[in-house]
This record gives sequence, C-alpha cells and structure tokens, in this order.
Amino acid sequence: MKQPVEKNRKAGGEENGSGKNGAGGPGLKLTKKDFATDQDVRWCPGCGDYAILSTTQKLLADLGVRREDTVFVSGIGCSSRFPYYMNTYGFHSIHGRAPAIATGLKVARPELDVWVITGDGDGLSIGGNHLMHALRRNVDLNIILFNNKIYGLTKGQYSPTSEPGTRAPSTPHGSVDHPANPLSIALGAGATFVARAIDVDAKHLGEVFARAHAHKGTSFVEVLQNCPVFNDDAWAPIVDREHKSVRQLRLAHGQPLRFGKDGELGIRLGAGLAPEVVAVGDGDGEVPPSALLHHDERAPTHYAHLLAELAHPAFPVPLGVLRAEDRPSYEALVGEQVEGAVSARGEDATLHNLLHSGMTWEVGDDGLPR
Amino acid sequence: MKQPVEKNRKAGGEENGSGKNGAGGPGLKLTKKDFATDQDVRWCPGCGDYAILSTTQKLLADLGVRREDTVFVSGIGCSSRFPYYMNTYGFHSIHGRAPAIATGLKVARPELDVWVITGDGDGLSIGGNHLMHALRRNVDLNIILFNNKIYGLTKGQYSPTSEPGTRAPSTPHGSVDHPANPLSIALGAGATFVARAIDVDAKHLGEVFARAHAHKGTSFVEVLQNCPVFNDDAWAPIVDREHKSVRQLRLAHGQPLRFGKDGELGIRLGAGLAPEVVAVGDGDGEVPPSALLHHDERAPTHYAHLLAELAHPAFPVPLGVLRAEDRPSYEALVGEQVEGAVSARGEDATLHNLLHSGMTWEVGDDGLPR
Amino acid sequence: MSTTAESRESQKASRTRVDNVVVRFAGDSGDGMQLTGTEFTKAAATAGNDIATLPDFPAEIRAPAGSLAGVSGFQVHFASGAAQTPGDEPDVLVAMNPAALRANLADLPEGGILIANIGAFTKPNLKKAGYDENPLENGTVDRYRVYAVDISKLTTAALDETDLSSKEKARCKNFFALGLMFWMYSRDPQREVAHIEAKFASKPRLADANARAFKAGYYYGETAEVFQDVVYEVEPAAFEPGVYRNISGNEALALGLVAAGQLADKPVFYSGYPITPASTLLHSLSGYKHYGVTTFQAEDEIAGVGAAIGAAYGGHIAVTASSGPGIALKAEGVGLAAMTEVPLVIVDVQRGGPSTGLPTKTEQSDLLQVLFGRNGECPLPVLAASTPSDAFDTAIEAVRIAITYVTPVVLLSDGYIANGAEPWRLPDVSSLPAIASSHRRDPEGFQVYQRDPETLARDWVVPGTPGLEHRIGGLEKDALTGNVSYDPLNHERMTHVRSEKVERVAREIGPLAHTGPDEGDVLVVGWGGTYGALRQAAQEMQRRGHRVAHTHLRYMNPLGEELGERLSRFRRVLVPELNMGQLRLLIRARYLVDAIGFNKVQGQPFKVSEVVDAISDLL
Amino acid sequence: MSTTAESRESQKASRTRVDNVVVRFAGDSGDGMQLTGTEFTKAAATAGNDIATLPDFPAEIRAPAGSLAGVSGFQVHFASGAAQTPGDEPDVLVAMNPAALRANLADLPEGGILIANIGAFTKPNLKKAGYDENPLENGTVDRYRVYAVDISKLTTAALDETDLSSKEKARCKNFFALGLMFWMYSRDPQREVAHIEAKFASKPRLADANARAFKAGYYYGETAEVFQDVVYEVEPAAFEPGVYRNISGNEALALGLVAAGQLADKPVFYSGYPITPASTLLHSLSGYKHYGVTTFQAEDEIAGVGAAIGAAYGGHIAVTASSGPGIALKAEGVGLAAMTEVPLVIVDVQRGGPSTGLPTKTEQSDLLQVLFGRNGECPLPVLAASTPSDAFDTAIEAVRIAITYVTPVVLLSDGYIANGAEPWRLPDVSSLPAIASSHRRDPEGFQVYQRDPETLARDWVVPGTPGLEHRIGGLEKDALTGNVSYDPLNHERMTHVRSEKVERVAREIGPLAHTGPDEGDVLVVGWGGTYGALRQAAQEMQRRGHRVAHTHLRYMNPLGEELGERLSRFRRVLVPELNMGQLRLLIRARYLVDAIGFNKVQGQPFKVSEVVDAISDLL
Ligand SMILES: Cc1ncc(C[n+]2csc(CCOP(=O)(O)OP(=O)(O)O)c2C)c(N)n1
Ligand SMILES: Cc1ncc(C[n+]2csc(CCOP(=O)(O)OP(=O)(O)O)c2C)c(N)n1
Ligand code: SF4
Ligand code: SF4
Ligand SMILES: [Mg+2]
Ligand SMILES: [Mg+2]
Repeated sequence: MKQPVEKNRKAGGEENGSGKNGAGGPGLKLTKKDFATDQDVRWCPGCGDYAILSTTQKLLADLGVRREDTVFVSGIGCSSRFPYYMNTYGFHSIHGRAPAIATGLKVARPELDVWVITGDGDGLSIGGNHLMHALRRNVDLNIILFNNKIYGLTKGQYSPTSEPGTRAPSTPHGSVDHPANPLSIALGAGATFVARAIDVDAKHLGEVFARAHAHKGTSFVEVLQNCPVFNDDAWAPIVDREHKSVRQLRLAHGQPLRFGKDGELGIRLGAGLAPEVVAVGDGDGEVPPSALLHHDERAPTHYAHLLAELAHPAFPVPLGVLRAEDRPSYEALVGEQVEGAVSARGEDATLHNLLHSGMTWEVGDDGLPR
Repeated sequence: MKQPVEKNRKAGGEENGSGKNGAGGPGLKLTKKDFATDQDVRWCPGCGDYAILSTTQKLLADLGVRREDTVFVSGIGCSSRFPYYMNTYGFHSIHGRAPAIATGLKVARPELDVWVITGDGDGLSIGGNHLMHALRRNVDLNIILFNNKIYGLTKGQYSPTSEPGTRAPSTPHGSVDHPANPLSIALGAGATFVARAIDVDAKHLGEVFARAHAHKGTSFVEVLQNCPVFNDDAWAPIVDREHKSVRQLRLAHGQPLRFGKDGELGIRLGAGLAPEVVAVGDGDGEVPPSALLHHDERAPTHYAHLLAELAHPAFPVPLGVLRAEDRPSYEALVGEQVEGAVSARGEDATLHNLLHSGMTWEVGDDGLPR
Repeated sequence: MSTTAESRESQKASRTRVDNVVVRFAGDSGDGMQLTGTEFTKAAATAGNDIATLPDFPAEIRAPAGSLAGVSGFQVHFASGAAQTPGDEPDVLVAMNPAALRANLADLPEGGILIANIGAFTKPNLKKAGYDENPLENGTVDRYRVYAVDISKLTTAALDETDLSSKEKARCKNFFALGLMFWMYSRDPQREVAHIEAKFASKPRLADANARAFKAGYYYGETAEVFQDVVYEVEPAAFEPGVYRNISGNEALALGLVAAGQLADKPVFYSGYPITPASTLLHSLSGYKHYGVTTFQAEDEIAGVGAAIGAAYGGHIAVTASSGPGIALKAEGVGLAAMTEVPLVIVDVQRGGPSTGLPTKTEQSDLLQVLFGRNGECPLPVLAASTPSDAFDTAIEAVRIAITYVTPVVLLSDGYIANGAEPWRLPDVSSLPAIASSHRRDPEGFQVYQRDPETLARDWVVPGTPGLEHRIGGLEKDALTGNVSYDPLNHERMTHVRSEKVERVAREIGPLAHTGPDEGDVLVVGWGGTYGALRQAAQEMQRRGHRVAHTHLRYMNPLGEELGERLSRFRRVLVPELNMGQLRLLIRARYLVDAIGFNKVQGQPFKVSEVVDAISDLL
Repeated sequence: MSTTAESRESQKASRTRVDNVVVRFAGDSGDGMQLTGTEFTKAAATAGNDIATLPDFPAEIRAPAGSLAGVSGFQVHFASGAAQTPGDEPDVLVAMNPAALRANLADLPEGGILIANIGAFTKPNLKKAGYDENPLENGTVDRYRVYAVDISKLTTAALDETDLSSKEKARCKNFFALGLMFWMYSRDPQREVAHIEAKFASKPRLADANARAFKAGYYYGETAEVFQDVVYEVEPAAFEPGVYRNISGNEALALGLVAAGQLADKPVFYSGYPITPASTLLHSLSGYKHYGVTTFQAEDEIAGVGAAIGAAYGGHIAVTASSGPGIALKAEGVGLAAMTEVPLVIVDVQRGGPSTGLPTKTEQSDLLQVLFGRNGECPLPVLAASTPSDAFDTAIEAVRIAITYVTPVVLLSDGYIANGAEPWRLPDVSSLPAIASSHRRDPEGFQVYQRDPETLARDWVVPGTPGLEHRIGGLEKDALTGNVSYDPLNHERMTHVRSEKVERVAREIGPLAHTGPDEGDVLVVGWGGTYGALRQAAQEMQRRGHRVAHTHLRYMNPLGEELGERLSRFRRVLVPELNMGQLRLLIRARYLVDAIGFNKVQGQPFKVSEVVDAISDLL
C-alpha cells in the first residue's frame, strides 16, 4: 500500500513546472491580463468591486504567483462573484460559508494560496461564526471583506455594518441596529493580521493585499467599497479627496499616529485612556511627535482595538495594517501532527495490521475458535 | 377591529397581580425554594452547574421578581439543562440558537425578564454568530455563558475555549486550536455589559448576576465553571483558595487595579501600552496606587479589551464587571417604531382601507369597470 | 393632455378587436423595463382587462449595459376573457436594444409584432449582444412584423427643452415606449400622466421629463402612419362586480398576514433574512408597522426561524419566510417548533434549485423538502398558494391552522406567484371570519401536553401568565406533563399524536378546487403557481370535447380522502409540475394510482399549449 | 489465577448447555456498566460465540446517582448459533441498584434470572428509585429466580488489603459482577485479568484492585453454592474460518474509511461536529492520523460539511458525519456539493427524533430527510449499513461511488449499529479491490462539465493543476463549459443529468441480499440496522413452514429494478421500519405495490417476536 499523504501534500509542487500555463519557467511571467477570465464582468457600472478586482489581478501578476496554485473561494453577494473574474481556481460557494470551505481546502492542501472573498452581509451576518473561527484558528487564508455597508445582491437591505437609521427596503423607518465594526470583531476573535483599505486607492490597496498575502496565518482585510446603486457615497466622507488628509490615518509601523496634509495632527492617549486628536508641533498647545501614540503592529491587542474604534467624525479612520502578529497557522499545526504520525509509524502500520489490531481470535476449519 | 399591539405589550403587567403564584401581593415574597422545580437535577455530582443554579434561584428570590415574568432560554449542553430546574418559564431549545429565540421573545414581549443560558460550545462554537448579533443589537437579555472549557454533554471533546494541547476524544494528540476569549469576543461584537465570575463564589456571582439583571441591554457574563468529569480543575489555578488573592483581580468601578492579600500588587500601563504588574506602596521600586490603572466600566472599549486580555499566569484574571455602557436596547427601539407607527396612524388605518390602498377600480354590475 | 376620452372612444371604434394580447417588454436592466411593464399592466387592469404578468429579471443587479446577461423582461397578458397565465408567447415584443432582441426573439411567433429601438442598434451594442451584423437588416427578422423606431433619438428630442443631462434624457426612453404602447392599446394617457406625476412627486424634474417622454411616445403612435395597422382594442373582461386592485403574490401574502393578525386580534411578528424571491415580503411587511406588525431582519435564516419561535412562544402570530436555500437552513429550527408545538408559519417562496440555482426563476421543487427535510418523524401541515391573490387567502388559512392546531405550518409560494400580478377583487373585510385564539390562563389542572380532543392542540400558554410556569424543549416530552421522557412507549405515543394532529387538519380542506367533469378520461392534478395554465389547458381540452378535468390542491399535507376518490374516477391521472415529479410521488405512494408526470424544469412557468399537448398524449 | 483451563473444562462438562443467552447489566451511569458489558462481550466472542449487543445509556452524562434517569444498561446476546439481534428480552438481569431494577424488571420474562446487588438496596436508594418498600422483599420479584448478592460489601471486603479509599473500592463492584458472570458462563478468567492489567497499565493501583474484585466475583460464584443451578455453557458458534474481532458500527465505519483511503491511495479528510451517536466516528478517526487521516473538529455542522467540500475540491477523500439535527443543518452545503459535483461522503448516524428527540436511542427516521431534505431537485445516492461490521463494507462502497461518479453520497447508519457490536471476520486486505480515481491533468480540450459517458461523472480536477484553472459554484452552470447559465433548457438538461447520474449508480447494486424463497406469500423488505431481527424472523417463519422471504437493501437510492421484480413475486409485502413508514412510501410510489408497514418508534430495535407476529398477521 502506498503512502498517500506525503505524496499528495507535495502534489502542487511536483507538477508546477510542467504546466503550460504555469508561471514556472523564465520568461513566462504572467501579466495582469492573464489573471482575467473570458467572462463578462457583471457588476453595475461604477461599482467599487471593479477597482478591487483590477488591483488584485495586477498584484498577483506582480507577485508572480502561479495561477494554478491560487484559489479564490467566495460566498454569495455581488462581491462574491469575484472568483468568476479571476483566471485561477475559483469556488463561488454558498452564503457565509466560504471561510469553512477554504479552511478544509487549506488544511487538505497547505501548498495552495487560498483567498476568501466576502461581503459585509456574507462575512458578518450569516457567515460571522465561520469568519470568527477561521481567524481564531489562524488558518493561512487571505480574507478580503468588501464592506459597502449594504446588501447589494438582494437589492439594498441594510447590513450589519449599515449606519443606524439606514432607510432600506426592509427598514422604511430607518434601521435601529448598532453597526458591527469588522475590525473589532476580527480582533476580538483573535485575528493575527488585521488591515483596512479603500477600493479606489489602488496603490495602498495593493500594498495592503501584498502584506496580507505575505502573512502566514489568517489575514483579514476590510475594504471600504462603494455601491453606487444602493448605498452610493457611503464612504464618501472618508474617501473624498478634499477631506481625506484629515479623515484618513495612514498607519506605518513604528511611526507616530499623524495625519493632516502635512502631518499637522496627531493622536495621543488622553485622560481615562481616551485617545484624543492634538495639533502636532512645538507651538503653544501643540504636542511633539514623540508624545503621540506610535504605531506598533505587534503591540498588545487592546492597542489595535483602540485603532479599530477610531471613527469618523471624531477621529480619522485608520488605514493600513492595524495588527500583524506571528502565530503558527492552523494547517501547519495540523499538518505537523499528521505528518508526524505518518512518519513515526513503523513498517507495520499496514491496513492489515490496523484491521487486526485490538483483540482478535482465530476460528479454525472446524468453525471453532483456536 | 381592535388594536392588538398595545394590549399585548401590556399583557404581562395587566395580569400580574392576580395570579396565585405571582409575587405581587404583600407577604407573598417567594423564597429560593419557590424557584426550584420538582425535576431531579441531573448533573454529575460535583458539577459547577449546581452552584450557579443555586445562586440564581436565591438571587431571583432576593430580587423579588415574578416567576411568571421570568423566562430562561437555553441551547443544548449540560449547562443548557438549566431551565428545567428553574420554576419559571423555560425553553430548552436547540444547539447554539438560544440568543435568536430569546431575541424574538424579547422583541415580542419586552416586559418579560429573559435569561439565556449557554455553554462554551453552545455559545461560542455553533452559536457564536447569534451571540455576536444579540450583543451588537443590545437586546435586553441576560446571557450567562458557563465556560468549562469542554463539551460536557457529548462526553468531553475540546471546545473553542480549551487550552491548546487539550487531549480529548477528538484530539488524542492534543488540540491545536487557539482558544477563544469569550470576553474579547463579546467586546469585539459591541457588547454593552461584560462581566466574569466563578461558579463556586456564590456571593460574588450573585452580585454580578444582580448587576447583569439590572443592566438595560444585553448583559454578558462568563462564569468559570468546573466540569469534574471531563475537565476537572480546569480553573483550579485561578479559583484555588491558596492562590486566589494573587490570581484574581476583583474589579471595582473607580478603584485602582489592585490585588494580592492586602492589595500589595497592582497593574499599570507600561511601555508600548503593555500592562504590567507592579508592587504597590511607597517603598523602593514600588508604585503608588494613583499610578495604577483605575477601573472604569465606561472607559473606551479598548480598556475593557486590555482587561479581557489579562490572563494567567502572567496576570491575575479580572473578575467582576469589565464594562457597562448605556445604549438603548434593541427591543426598545423596535418597540418605539412600532408603537409610534401604531399611535400615529389615523382612524382610517383599518383593514378595509389597507386592502383598498394603492390603485383600485370598481367593476359594476355589468361586469365592466366604472 | 389633449386627447379627450371622446376622441379615444372614436379612435377605439376603428380598431381591431382582439380577445387577448401578450406584450413583452425587454431591455437592459437599467432600462426600467419592470416599471414600464408594471405601469402598462395597471392601465390594462383599470381598463377592465383581466391580466397576468411574468417579470423575468437577471440575478445580477445590473450586469454590464447591453450584455445578454443584463436583459430584463416583463411580459403581460391582458384579455377580455380570463387571463390565467402570462401567455405562452408574446404577440408583441418591444426590444430596447440588440441584447434584448437576441434573448427574446426566439419566443416571438411568426408574424408577431416586433418593435425595436433602432437607436440602440449601434456597433458596440450589436457586438455586446454577440451579433456580427445588424439583425434588423440581414433578414433575421423577416418573419415578423417589424417596427423599427429610434426611440432613443425621439426621446432625447422630446426632452430638448429640459435641462436634463443627455444621460438623464436617455433614461426616459422607457416612458416613450410606454406611451407608444398606450396608444396602440387605447389606454388612457391622462391617468398615466397623473401617475407619473405622483410617482416622481419628490423629483419634479424627472416627473416632468418622464411625462414628456410618455406623451411623445403616445403622440408618435398617433402621428406616425406606420402603426395604423397594428392598433388593437381588447374589450374589458367581464368581472364579478366589486372593487379591484392589481396585486402581486408577495404583496398579497403580506396583506394576508396583516389581515390574519387583525382577524386573530393579535400582533404579527415577522422575521427573515433577505433572499430572492422572498425578500419583498419582508419589505412589504416592514411598511405595516402601524398595523401592529413587527419585522425583524435577522442575521441569517436560522436566527430568522429562531426569533419567530421566540415570538410565537411569546404569543404573537409569528411568521418566517425564505426561499429554498434558506428553508434548508431553517430545518432544524422548524423541527424544534414541531416538537415543542408552537404555532408558526414558515413561508417558502420557491425558486430554481438545487443550491443557489436560478435565484430569479420559478420552480416547484421544494415540496418534498418542506414535507421531509427535517430529522426524525416530523410531519407538518403544508399549504400552497396558487395565484398571486390566492396568497392572501392562503396566508390567512395558514395562520388559522397554526393557531387552531398550535403547530408550525408551511406555506408554499413560488417566484412566479410572488412577482406575478393579477387583478384582485377585494374581499369584504367584515365577511372574513375571525380567527379564534386563546391563551390558557387557568392554572387549575394544567398539563403542558394536555390536548384538545378535537384538534389535538395543546394549550398555547404564554410567559407572563401566573401559575402556568413550565418548561418546553426539543427533547421528547411526556405525553401529559411535558417533562423530559425517555420512555419508549411515550415516544411512540407522541410520534403518533404529532402525526395524527396533522392528519386532523384534513377537516379543514373543504371541497377541492375542480373544473370539469366528475369522472372521465384524464384528471389533471396540480398545485401552486401552475393553476392558471392547468385550468386553461383543461378548459381547452373540454372545449375540444374531451372528458378532462382539473383539480388543484391547496393542502399538500394532509392530502385528505376526497382526492383519492376523485382520482379513482378517471382513467388517467396527469400531474404536471415544475419539478421532477414531487406531488406525483406522494399521490402514487398514498393512493397507489399510476399518476403520470408532466415535468418542466426550466425556471419558467408552463405554457398552456404544452399542457394541452401533454393531456392529448394521454387520450 | 489458579483456575486452570482443565478445571474449567471439567466444570463445563457438568453445566447445562443452552443455545443462546441474553444478559443485561444495569446500574448507575457511574457504575461502569458499559465497560462491564463490553468486557463480557469480548469474552463471549473470543470463546467463539456469536454475539450482538445493545448498549443503552442515558442522555445525561451522569444523572444523580441512584436515580431512574441515571440508569445505564448493556445487553449482550451470545449464541452457539447466529446471534442476529441483542435478544428480545434478557435471560439474566444484573441489577446493581434499585433504580436499575425498576427500570429493567418489566423486560425480564417470568422465571428469568435476577442478580441484585442488595448492598445498594438502601432506604435512600429505594426512595430515589421511587420504591416505598424493598421490592426484593415484598413479593415484587417472586416471578423470577432471584439471587441477592451483596456485591458492594463483598467487593469492599475483597479490597481490604489495598490502600484505596472506600469510594474507590466501591467503584470496583462492576468487576466483581463481571467475575461472577464469568464464572456462570465458564469464561476464561485469566484472559480477563490480563486485560484488566493492560487496560489500567498506567494506573497500577486500579489495575490491581479491579483484578482483585474480578477474581473475588469469580470465586464467589464458584464457592457460593446458591449458583450451582444457574451455571450455563453456550457452545461456540460455528463460524467461517478466519480471524475475527469484535467490532462496533462506528469503529467499523472508521476502519472502512481508512481502508478506502488506502484502497484509493488518497488521504482521508474527516470533518464533523460532535453529536451523539456520531461522535465516536470522529474519535476513532482522530486516532488514525498515521494512516494519513486528517480530522477537523469544526465549529458546527455547517462548517463540518463546508470543510469537507473544500477538502474534496482539493482532492482528498472527504467525509463528514453527524446525526439527524446536524444532518438538517448540513442540507444547504450538501446541495452545493451536489450542484458542483464534488465527491463526498455524508454519514448520518440516526437517532430518535424529531428535534433533539432521544439522542441516545436508535431510529430509522432520517431516510426521507437524506433523500429530500435539500432545496430544489437534488437527488443523491444513499446507502445504508445493516450491521456493525457491514458498516466497514458500506463505507468503502460509499467512497467508491463518490469517487467513481464524482458525487456526494449519503451513508446511513443508526445508533443501534453505531454502538452495537458483533464478531467480524476480518477481510483479507489483498482481496479488497482498489478504488480507481484520477485527477485530470490534461488541459487539452478540457470542459468543466464534460462527462464520462458511462458514469456521467465530470472530471475531478484539483487546484494545483496547471492549465485547468476554472470556476465552479452553486449557480446553475452550462452543461459543458461550467460557466454560469440562466438558460432554461440548459437548466432542464442539467437537472436531468444530475438525476440520471444517480440512476446510473444502480449498476453497482449487485444482487440484493435475500433469504428465503424466490416467490411466496410474504416478502419482508428492510434496510439498515433491523437486518438481524428481520432475517431471524423470516427464518423463524420459514422454519414454521411459511413461504416468507427477506430482502434487505443497501441501496436506498437508486432502488434499482431487481427489487421491483422481486416484489411482484410475493402475495404480500411487509416493510418493517423503526419509523412511520419511510421506505414503504418509496416502494409504494415507485412500484405501485401495496406494501404494508410494520412500524415501531420507541427508540428501540425490533424484537424478533414482534416481527414474527407482524408477518403472521399477513398470512
Ligand atoms: C442562504 C442564503 N440566504 C440568503 C441569500 C440571499 N443573499 C444573497 S447575497 C446576500 C447579501 C449580500 O450582501 P453582502 O455580503 O454585503 O454582499 P454585496 O452584495 O453587498 O457585495 C443575501 C442576503 C442566499 N443567497 N443564500
Ligand atoms: C445541532 C447539534 N449539533 C450537535 C449537538 C451535540 N451537542 C450537544 S451539547 C454539545 C456541546 C456542549 O458543550 P457546551 O456548550 O460547552 O456545554 P456543556 O455540556 O459543556 O455545559 C454538542 C456538541 C446537538 N445537540 N445539536
Ligand atoms: S448592487 Fe452595488 S455592490 Fe452590487 S454590483 Fe451593483 S454597485 Fe456593486
Ligand atoms: S459532564 Fe461536566 S459539565 Fe456536564 S454535568 Fe457532568 S460535570 Fe457537569
Ligand atoms: Mg455588502
Ligand atoms: Mg462546556
């Protein structure tokens, strides 16, 4: 009997070089276009999803990943149509369950590069639990949550991230739910990598995705995405060119939390641990950069929570990597146990011996036990 | 046509005085025993659930609540058998879904006092999403999570709160999952009341339950519970008499974070926002109480996260109310909308007029439109 | 508007009269075809025609403009007789762009009228639709009566004087098309102009522009000589006297639930999670708060049924709804409701399956799921609505049974009923029977699973009632006390009681809906949204002199005895279904009758002609 | 131990020989009855008896000591002939306390042997069991042959010399009882002592104490004269030559899955969420990591099936298991697997329902759920195991079909099979046929939904394969390219293909398991865990000279043609099931045969005598 496991665990690697579409050989470098499929993209004109798709296609080309080793798993929603447009392996699954499916895939095939595409409804409403458990386990997935604060595909009902008072088909008098903060939920669940970016800021989005891709363990990225049809300009106050310098806080590891056109504003920890916005400088009532909070992706988690809680209009909205922590990934630990057991087993671990384990007895030709 | 809503919304109140079992009349004060049912309690000998049951029965008697207005809703698990032993209304539902059922009940009948009993498996594994959404919405429920870090009822598999390396029937080589922190999850979900107590410390447990009961909005209480059969002494390092003074941090609003036999130890915020244990006093290398973190139940949430992250053995484990925030409860907001709509409607809001709304036309006796 | 009623009357006089017409509007998702179709339908309805509609839209919100995937259609059938279905094929196809033409042309019969917006037949649009050449010019449409109108240009021209952007102007073209159709079918344009003004009251610029475009279309019809030979007049249908409105299935269902609440004098609690084609039920009901309706948009379908159970337990009329995938998710919760015996209505607005399937298409493939899709022996009453307006009655019926028998009840609808519309004769509210319901308040001798000897209902006791404190749950319970019981015979007894309770509902069935002879050659048995097609087909066969009858079921469980007797009086039994034969399986199993299936699984309703052929095959 | 084999031989000679004996151990959940029963079973098996067992434990982990709710039982039937069921009623009841007596006495036939531990018949214990007086003293047990032994005291006395606490000593009393039974049925005590030592190797104090208690019980039997008239000898059964082991259904299922992985030369991925009585499958498999098995304890059943789908998509042999409520939750995921056509095995270890029901009791009430409990037309192959060891073969078969036809397959088991045990003749590993499986690697001409013309399987392409990148999902897909398709005829075509693919599995059915004549008066048709009882009943009727046969199905879907032919050759068809008639419904619908149901829903298996009576009623 052969040893199926080791063989399979290497399967991806073994065959990569030879495929005609593989990116293995020199000079075969794929372009962004190679990551597009022949399917018409069916999002509404102006949908933020286009930008995210484009950034992703470009990034994968830039990173030089192999198409055949890349898998996009999604749930259901406008955003979850994403895999159809990526010329990689893709699985458009059912509502909310992509993290579970991706977990099974990644545990079975750790050599694959597995992305999960989800929406604020898919990932936080019906799928909240799977998201939470994938994050807790730290399965090495890249989870991208398209947050348009609305259910797009089902025509505009409010979602768990919608602002209170959202008037939508199911809430003609305005919604009364307190909105969920995707980053707080992810952090509360024990996520090791938590970040946020904007659909249309391709450069920054690409950088954040690259970081997410590089992270070993679950990377969780919230992308602020515009749905021009059902929730147009929901992020405008933050994304808006005019105000973005004072409403966005770009995080850089080791750097003080500064924002404003010329970094003239900053955030420090005030009384009662409340963060406060201060003017930066050495003038009167101004605060030197050293007195500001300094960004640390590896600080104790409550610091990342502090960032996650910074919200418009009282604060600028943090963008970039809030937290990046090293912790062994789930599939690695599982793989170690299985591989350990496989390699520790003796020659006698045959199917025959397995069946014959425990208490056995023999019955002779006379039909009686020996 | 009568107006069903108002009538029903008052139903509990209307009829309370008259019931023979009501606690309404003077001199009818119920005792702890009145809250016990005639059913044999079927937990294993020594199970921590007994103590929680007893504390709850006593508390309800002390609070003088009406049995008929009190409902215990639970999922499935050893802990979820709880309702059978409370002589109130009770609903032993299905695995993980108690928060959803309780939400429906509370929204329909806001005058009822609704408790949810759940376990670490029921509430955090299969039921994590419903828990999260109840907390986010802030439905006025008292959710008590019995955390024995194991699946009791199904005979001892590891749970989402089990320590890594737990050897259980499904993990003979030890579990590899990173454990969930119930308090962090609750806070990340936007809980307005978060607390922790210990099964066998009846006095403190009773106080915490009383606070939870008084809180308007979802109260979430994690109870550290011992399962002598499948996870005996899982909490012993913390609960243990000998060490408890240095391993438990009793929270008191407005007070510094102090612990130890005579409060000789304390916690302050150190470099990089990392909490640290310090000796309290005015001696060398000691720190005055004023320099310690002071407990504030209403501080920005990241502070409660800091507390939730304090874990044995590096830190004492915080017990008591970590966070209590005022935010309108979900059922109150929903009720306002419905009641507002009902009272704003004119005399003409009859069923007849409803059916006749929109574009109508009449067909005469000749079968032709008029 | 200058066209007076009189001038229209005289105009009508010169028109060809036909019994019925089927018009299909087809265009881009962004072209407003659903609105156009709906407005045209209303006009036909108020003019006294019987109507039936079939909206058909893509699963995408807005697929790329001009693409095949983005084509949205709306078919309306209006008739001077009964319009029982939206029509087998269109008499008139309005194609707003090449993709719309391509997606729909095959359905247009030879000689059918094609109105094409040539303004949209540009190179890029042709390409997007997969045409190499312009089909209007290469013979493709030779078999039809083609009217090529540059609707785009004419609309823009009509809006010359307005300050709209050219994009905005282009968006008014559906109203031009609507105006044209109004003229072709002698509809009252004034009324429509008033509608437009009311509809866009908050956006007067748009109101004005749409009204202009509409009038321009109408006048174009009147003026352009080309149309003179295709103007028609469909006489009003003979309706029962009464007040009518046009109603879609989900709206009727919503009204039925509100009515049930009023009839039972109890608040209604609806919880659900959005899903096509059930969402609009949530939308409708959330607008009826002033009728004491509380709606709860849950985090998922499991919470949806959970919250409904909680509300039912609390004494409300509790309803949860979804479509196939969501109903699958609710299964465990529905089992709990069955075990604990709380009254509850579960609505399944069926769509194409399996899995995500065809979300915007209709199908009848959840019957066996709602009957058997739960663990253990867990029978429930199941009712099915058969037309949009029937959803109103079925909703009241479902609530009545849930409350009377203290049991969850499943109500089946489908995408065709939910989105389709028909004229509805409004019931006299005072004639609707009250729904008796009571919550036990007497503690004397109370036992949790004591039953009414007639209905086998247990008492519906709600929390808040002093002296009746008790515990229920999903474990098997003692047949009397309701305490947890593992006793083998008690379990068997309870299993039988739960089953018998459902069987008792058979008393409510009443005479079966039936057309045709009481015995004969072929009995067509159907259920749900195929009602109109089956009835019309059976009537057609009767007209042709065959002994064919049609029985349509509302009660899918229990099936009752009358059906068995009726089946035995026909030589052949045909069960047409939009599935692979689900009712057929039940009928064969229960009555041992060799029922033949006629099955279509295309996400589309039956055509009358298909059913006629299937019946003919059996004769 | 001093009893030599020879002395036992001579002892045996003087004993009454009987063909079969049924012993039931009953005591408190804390009394170790399951262990006692299991050990006794092993001894009988190794001594060459055929055996069948029925563990019966409460849903609570440990209900209050001494309470009725806390009674745990284990029944073992050992025979010199075939022990096809655990026996209708016990010949010997060992009651460790009053509650155990009360809960089980009714099952003991008149003249049965009752061994009661009088040491536990204390006032408080009697009260907990609901006895006002001691039933051993007030005539209650007069109809039985009563042996009152103070097992508690004797055990404590035997452990006098040890340093165990008195609580620890008391806990050894089950080994005393075991020793006594060993003596009564001439089992080899040395072997057991060796077992005890091995089992408690890590706790030598306990090993010593349990061995002492065991020997004390054995010697007590030998010494106490009272037992001389009830010592029995059951000759070894005549078995096929081979190597045997005692196996429970879930363990056999686990081994079958491991074997399937080896036979297919592929890793096995199992994911599930704990639930009685499926959990032990997860437990077993998690111990087989060294055979390349990965187990994943998911956060719930939905994630359980989700992860399995992911692993199947990744090329593993993927399995998920649960019991009724969890299977309900998996429905939507199973539908996705069906739509995307990934190979997957879904195991349903059935228990008493509906809802939470009777978690630790057996039932066959999920058949219709697994067939129909999904939205849309979503047929799947469904196989059912019929005995504990048959679960091994059925598991391999299920995997083979899943891989060959690239489809999800449901495997039904039940609590009775899962926990019951029987001697299993170990298969010759080299005779097990390999499971052919391949992943397409050739990009040339690849189409996602291209099919093998024989099996209709699509290619199982796994990520990581260059040039075959493609997308799948739950929306309806084009029959060739796999791209999303809303085309009506394509949907119908795919619906038929999915259905036809399942029908093709009929080729795998092979000849049906059948005993008795090929035609005759009554054909008993069964499935699942009732196998033994039905077969034995049919054989009994044959012995009585009746033309009765028994056919037992492994394939619940498709049913295949042979069954239809066979049904037609019998005057009456009886379908005994532990449900309300689920297979019966299928048979009636498919073959239009008036199959009669014999149904029991008590959470307990059939007694042979019940089935015999039911058959007799039809003659
Ligand atoms: C089980 C199930 N429930 C509900 C739906 C309907 N549904 C599809 S997508 C969606 C919400 C999508 O919202 P989001 O995840 O925010 O995605 P978006 O469309 O906004 O990108 C819903 C409710 C479904 N397909 N399946
Ligand atoms: C749908 C479903 N899945 C699984 C189970 C089996 N089950 C019952 S309780 C339980 C876990 C209980 O753990 P926990 O919530 O921690 O409660 P405890 O018994 O430890 O108090 C499980 C898995 C079930 N009853 N229903
Ligand atoms: S509905 Fe919104 S999210 Fe969906 S495709 Fe259209 S614009 Fe994008
Ligand atoms: S198994 Fe554990 S949690 Fe359950 S009743 Fe027993 S001791 Fe308590
Ligand atoms: Mg969204
Ligand atoms: Mg637990």
